[in-house]
Amino acid sequence: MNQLLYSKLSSLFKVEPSLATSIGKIQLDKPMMLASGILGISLDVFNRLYRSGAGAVVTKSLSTEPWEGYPNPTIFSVKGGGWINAVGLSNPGATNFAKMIESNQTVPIVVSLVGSIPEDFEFMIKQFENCKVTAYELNLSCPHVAKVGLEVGDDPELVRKIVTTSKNSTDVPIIAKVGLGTTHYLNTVSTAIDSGIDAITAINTVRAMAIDVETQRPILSNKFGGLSGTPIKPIALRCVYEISSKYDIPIIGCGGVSTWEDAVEFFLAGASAIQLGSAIGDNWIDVFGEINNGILEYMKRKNYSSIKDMVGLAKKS
Amino acid sequence: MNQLLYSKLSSLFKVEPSLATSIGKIQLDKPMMLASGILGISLDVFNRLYRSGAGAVVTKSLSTEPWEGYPNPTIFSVKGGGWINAVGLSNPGATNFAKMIESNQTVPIVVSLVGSIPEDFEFMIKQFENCKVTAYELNLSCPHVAKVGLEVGDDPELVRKIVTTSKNSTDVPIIAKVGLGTTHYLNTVSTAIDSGIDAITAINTVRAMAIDVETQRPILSNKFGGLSGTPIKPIALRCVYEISSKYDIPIIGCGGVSTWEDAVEFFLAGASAIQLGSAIGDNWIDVFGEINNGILEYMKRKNYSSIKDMVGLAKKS
Amino acid sequence: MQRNHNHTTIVTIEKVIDETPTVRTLVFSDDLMSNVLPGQFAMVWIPGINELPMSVMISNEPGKAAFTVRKHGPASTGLFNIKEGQQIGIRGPYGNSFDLKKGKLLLVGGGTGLVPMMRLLSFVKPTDDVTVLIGAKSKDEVFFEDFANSMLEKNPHKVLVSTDDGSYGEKGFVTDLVEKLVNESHYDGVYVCGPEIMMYKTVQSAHSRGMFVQASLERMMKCGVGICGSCCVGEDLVCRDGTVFDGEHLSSNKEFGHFYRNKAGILEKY
Amino acid sequence: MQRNHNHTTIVTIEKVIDETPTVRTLVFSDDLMSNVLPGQFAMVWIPGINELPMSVMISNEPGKAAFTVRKHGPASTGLFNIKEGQQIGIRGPYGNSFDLKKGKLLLVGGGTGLVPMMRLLSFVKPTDDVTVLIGAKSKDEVFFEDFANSMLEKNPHKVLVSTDDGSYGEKGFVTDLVEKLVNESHYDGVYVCGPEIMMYKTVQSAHSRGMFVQASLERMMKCGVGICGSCCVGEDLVCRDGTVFDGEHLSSNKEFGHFYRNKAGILEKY
Ligand SMILES: Cc1cc2nc3c(=O)[nH]c(=O)nc-3n(C[C@H](O)[C@H](O)[C@H](O)COP(=O)(O)OP(=O)(O)OC[C@H]3O[C@@H](n4cnc5c(N)ncnc54)[C@H](O)[C@@H]3O)c2cc1C
Ligand SMILES: Cc1cc2nc3c(=O)[nH]c(=O)nc-3n(C[C@H](O)[C@H](O)[C@H](O)COP(=O)(O)OP(=O)(O)OC[C@H]3O[C@@H](n4cnc5c(N)ncnc54)[C@H](O)[C@@H]3O)c2cc1C
Ligand SMILES: Cc1cc2nc3c(=O)[nH]c(=O)nc-3n(C[C@H](O)[C@H](O)[C@H](O)COP(=O)(O)O)c2cc1C
Ligand SMILES: Cc1cc2nc3c(=O)[nH]c(=O)nc-3n(C[C@H](O)[C@H](O)[C@H](O)COP(=O)(O)O)c2cc1C
Ligand code: FES
Ligand code: FES
Repeated sequence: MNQLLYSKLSSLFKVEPSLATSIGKIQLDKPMMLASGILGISLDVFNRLYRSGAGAVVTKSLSTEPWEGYPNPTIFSVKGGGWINAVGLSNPGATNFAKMIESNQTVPIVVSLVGSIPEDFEFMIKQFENCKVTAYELNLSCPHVAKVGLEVGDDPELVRKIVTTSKNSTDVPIIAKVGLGTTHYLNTVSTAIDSGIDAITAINTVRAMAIDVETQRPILSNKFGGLSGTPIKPIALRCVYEISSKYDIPIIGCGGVSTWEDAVEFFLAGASAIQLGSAIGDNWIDVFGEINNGILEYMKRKNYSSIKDMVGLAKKS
Repeated sequence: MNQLLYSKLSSLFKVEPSLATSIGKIQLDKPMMLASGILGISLDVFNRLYRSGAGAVVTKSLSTEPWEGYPNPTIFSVKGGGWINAVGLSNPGATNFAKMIESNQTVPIVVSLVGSIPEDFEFMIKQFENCKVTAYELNLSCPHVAKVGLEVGDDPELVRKIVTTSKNSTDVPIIAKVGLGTTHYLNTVSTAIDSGIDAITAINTVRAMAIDVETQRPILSNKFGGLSGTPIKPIALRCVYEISSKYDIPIIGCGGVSTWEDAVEFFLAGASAIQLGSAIGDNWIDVFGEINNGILEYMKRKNYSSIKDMVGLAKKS
Repeated sequence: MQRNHNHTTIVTIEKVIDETPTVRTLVFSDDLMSNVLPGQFAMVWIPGINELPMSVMISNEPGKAAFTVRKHGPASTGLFNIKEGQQIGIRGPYGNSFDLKKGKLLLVGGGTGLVPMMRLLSFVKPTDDVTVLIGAKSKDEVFFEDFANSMLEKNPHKVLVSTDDGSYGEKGFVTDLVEKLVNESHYDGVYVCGPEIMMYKTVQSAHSRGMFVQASLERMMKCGVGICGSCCVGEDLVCRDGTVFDGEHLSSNKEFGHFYRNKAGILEKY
Repeated sequence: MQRNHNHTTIVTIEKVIDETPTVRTLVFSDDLMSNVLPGQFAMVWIPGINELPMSVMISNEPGKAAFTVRKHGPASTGLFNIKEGQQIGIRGPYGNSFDLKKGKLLLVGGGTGLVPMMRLLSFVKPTDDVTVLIGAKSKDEVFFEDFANSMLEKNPHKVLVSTDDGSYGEKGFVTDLVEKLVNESHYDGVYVCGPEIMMYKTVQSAHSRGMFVQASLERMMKCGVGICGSCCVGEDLVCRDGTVFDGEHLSSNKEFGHFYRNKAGILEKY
């Protein structure tokens, strides 16, 4: 339909835009999701985030066994904005966690998983048999923990096996989360797609560090950590655009989103939904509601009735 | 010598710290250098920067032929700080440029070169036979121009040939500038070292993009560009630390330096000198003098007599 | 430029005060920290060792602040062992603060839980009638008794100590003393910080009698800014929603007084 | 939050005014741009086409600003063709501004170089005696004559036009007129913006007679903020040190009036 005619019609019928979105088979009422590792260890908190406007929450990345993570300092606030974290994937383990969320019927929960071998993922998915899980997200991209995350994502054969095994273990949609590692992340994306992945989350934190000039030491106990927040937004946006230009796969954009403009940029680049984490450190949980409102206003102004009306538009120019 | 005794002695003798530094065979009076591509097309400007406190200036990356670069917009100011540029390596070409700097006797000039094949570099180095060149810097890491930069840096065989050919073409020290590409930058570093490189500059800009939500287009004419400035500092610092932890090679740190604290962080991580570019956009050319002063104050406070006293200190902890 | 409270600032310890054989107060200069509100805390980096949440202790001298630390595990022992002239990193202040009522006030502190109570004392009006309860295991673990008395010089006040073993002050748990006091008379505000069980009982005693009561909670903290999730109690994040919560709110929280999360985030019983 | 002038802001063109067949003025609302100083410029993004430096033109209406563009190559033609209701991106203002003297003033503008002169006129005192020279190739390229007259209503003033072909006003190059005027009488300030050769001659005429003269230079611009280097003239960066330079300074610059740099940065003769 002609754009002008459409906008006239829609102003006549006053189409109220809807924030609902779909990431392949995954249907969400709202497009903003809580990113993995952020506030994600208790069902009560998930419920609170959902009430605040998150369309789904991603859990901390869970492992087969509980992990304590690294000693403090695990988080550093960067002068130029953003955070460097080396929490070290501390988590209660898949089995404990599954019990914690068994009672959930309300909140769309995406379970993030981290492991070294295909069997890890098979085992963990099994733990959630009795839980309502919206999707699994395979963390192939943590930049600061040995043997898992990027060390897995950078190995194409392992990615193939992990995705295949995970897909065979459940009918629930499976997302692969990629990031900047030591090989090209687009290869990981391509391998994951070939192995049947349902969607891609891009990106994870970017490996980084901070040194204190007075005491002359790296600040994080692990020395290296992952950079998140505003500094990585332009990098994440480029990844989403690159993936959506090259592959036909639903994408969840992640990295430095803190305003509705940021969110819209990711939609325009090709993302169907968005995860955020660091922005909560600045604007607290209200950030979900604020961004939802901003997106709604934008959609009204541009006469869009649904999120998908704007997904990928920047690729047309 | 015992640290306490030393500090007592030095306060007795009032050792005035020196900003001089050496990057392997390259000797500089001051450790702050102008990064490639920044203001770097005229000898008059080089002289001005030198007077303002730059220990050396790196030229724009030169190619065998003049390049116009990309159409505007070529630079975008990121909301969260920093810039995305896709200047597209516009430059007058090595031959024209060599003529421009022939008369120079004062300013330590590092000539940055970009090309696709070893012969390009051989040809260009020849053009500078009659010039006083402090070093050559091979740009193996521009993230937004096809066939050169990262597309070269990501190909180990090509890196080997380019470094070997360049080394055979001159006795002037040769630096390789690396960045985050589609392969592991540490492999490029390792190949360059094996091929006889004299020093490493880390890092170049990081591939990124920006989309305007009103007009729904990528802003840069080239769509993709390179992120520089404060957002990439924690990433650059980690690269310097990783290189200096793994290899015994002089390093020039580059990426997001805008204060003396940033500079000192890079020294502590293992850099012997530092390049900056984006900070000029915020603090103008005075930034060199301001950082030099800050470093001097710090050295006095910590009782260091020379830059090398602090290079790599953060690795001890 | 104003300091962003999230950025780590390095300060030098200027004075170390031994409070008990296992508790020390470390004094440093920092304008921001000298002006925090009672209940607020800092994340304290002990270089090369760890980073810990610490309530910010007041100092008599303007522009100065302090931490009062009990030597416990490796991290707090690292802080405990910091000598004068050594440097630590601080960020914050974080968290909300106590809502100080007027009139008859009851402040209950156990161990280093006394720290926010001391700062709270610096805000009371001369007309307030203040009772401070100090709970300790035994005589040599009692500290801040004199400090509390000196801060309340101009007030109608009482500073009472109870020790579990009776080696000093009243014998028994401080919560028994609380129960007795709130039974005898009405308090316009009850404030407590200390071991969770002590806070739980105090809140129960006061809240069940309709008194306004607030507790400053402690949980495992990593970020201090509300992103890591390690400090959650039910749906509350202690670092951001707290540390101070009303008795009213706490009585509907199923984890308070019963569960905490360990470093892996697993719920464990107190 | 105050707008960071480096961040691209999208504005909608509200009015398009045809000044000549090849020159148009595009009016838009923007507080920041409505208040720029004479000599300052903006980087103007024509989405999908290019980004160009443009002097900021004044508007009669408060809160509004404008660009006056001559259709030339593809980029300026893209801007020229923008219709009412369409959007462009702007960043800035960038650059320094004219140092306006009091007394007898001479303003010399050629083509769109008149834009900073029009804004300069909005700052003259009613007591200033102002002469404006407008240079053009021929009659139908003359614009802003009425605008200049209307802005100077309250001043002792003259607005003189010269055309190369004599089809309007005096015949000849505007620089001949400048030479004549500065020869006849002393000006307290001479201001010029237009083709470089016109600026060069004007600066020579005035500076050689010891008059205070300033020119607003044009060079290829990419960043506008002093990092890309494309706008250098000798050791000066036009976007940051300029666009306005004193005659004194310019007479020692070896490139001014003789060389400019093309898109590859190669020096070319004018
Ligand atoms: C808001 C707040 C204020 C505090 N104020 C003070 C104070 O003023 N003085 C004082 O001595 N202590 C204070 N603490 C407690 C302190 O942070 C440590 O928990 C305690 O010192 C024991 O640490 P440790 O690592 O030495 O002991 P460990 O033996 O390593 O650990 C013992 C237990 O301490 C707790 N713990 C360890 N690390 C942390 C951490 N990062 N965050 C929270 N709890 C942790 C855990 O429950 C752990 O199981 C406060 C805690 C919080 C949350
Ligand atoms: C500070 C400043 C203020 C200006 N103000 C105005 C104004 O108010 N109105 C107006 O019409 N023009 C103005 N210009 C000139 C304008 O920016 C363009 O140069 C001109 O419009 C021709 O552009 P084009 O790309 O269409 O021409 P093209 O045919 O593409 O180029 C012709 C020539 O224009 C110059 N040019 C092209 N792009 C740029 C650029 N990005 N920066 C500088 N020069 C360039 C080059 O010398 C080029 O060789 C100003 C220039 C500067 C530097
Ligand atoms: C404290 C913290 C913990 C994180 N933990 C995880 C994790 O367990 N698994 C994971 O896939 N990503 C983890 N991340 C990365 C985030 O999910 C997200 O990809 C990244 O922070 C970028 O988004 P942001 O800029 O909105 O924070 C963590 C990030 C932070 C800041
Ligand atoms: C406008 C601009 C142009 C650049 N051109 C080049 C170039 O030609 N060659 C090169 O090696 N790096 C180039 N760079 C990268 C810088 O040299 C530097 O590596 C990068 O900007 C990071 O440093 P900074 O954060 O201090 O700017 C350019 C950067 C900018 C901003
Ligand atoms: S300490 Fe991280 S959320 Fe509270
Ligand atoms: S336009 Fe880039 S330095 Fe002036």
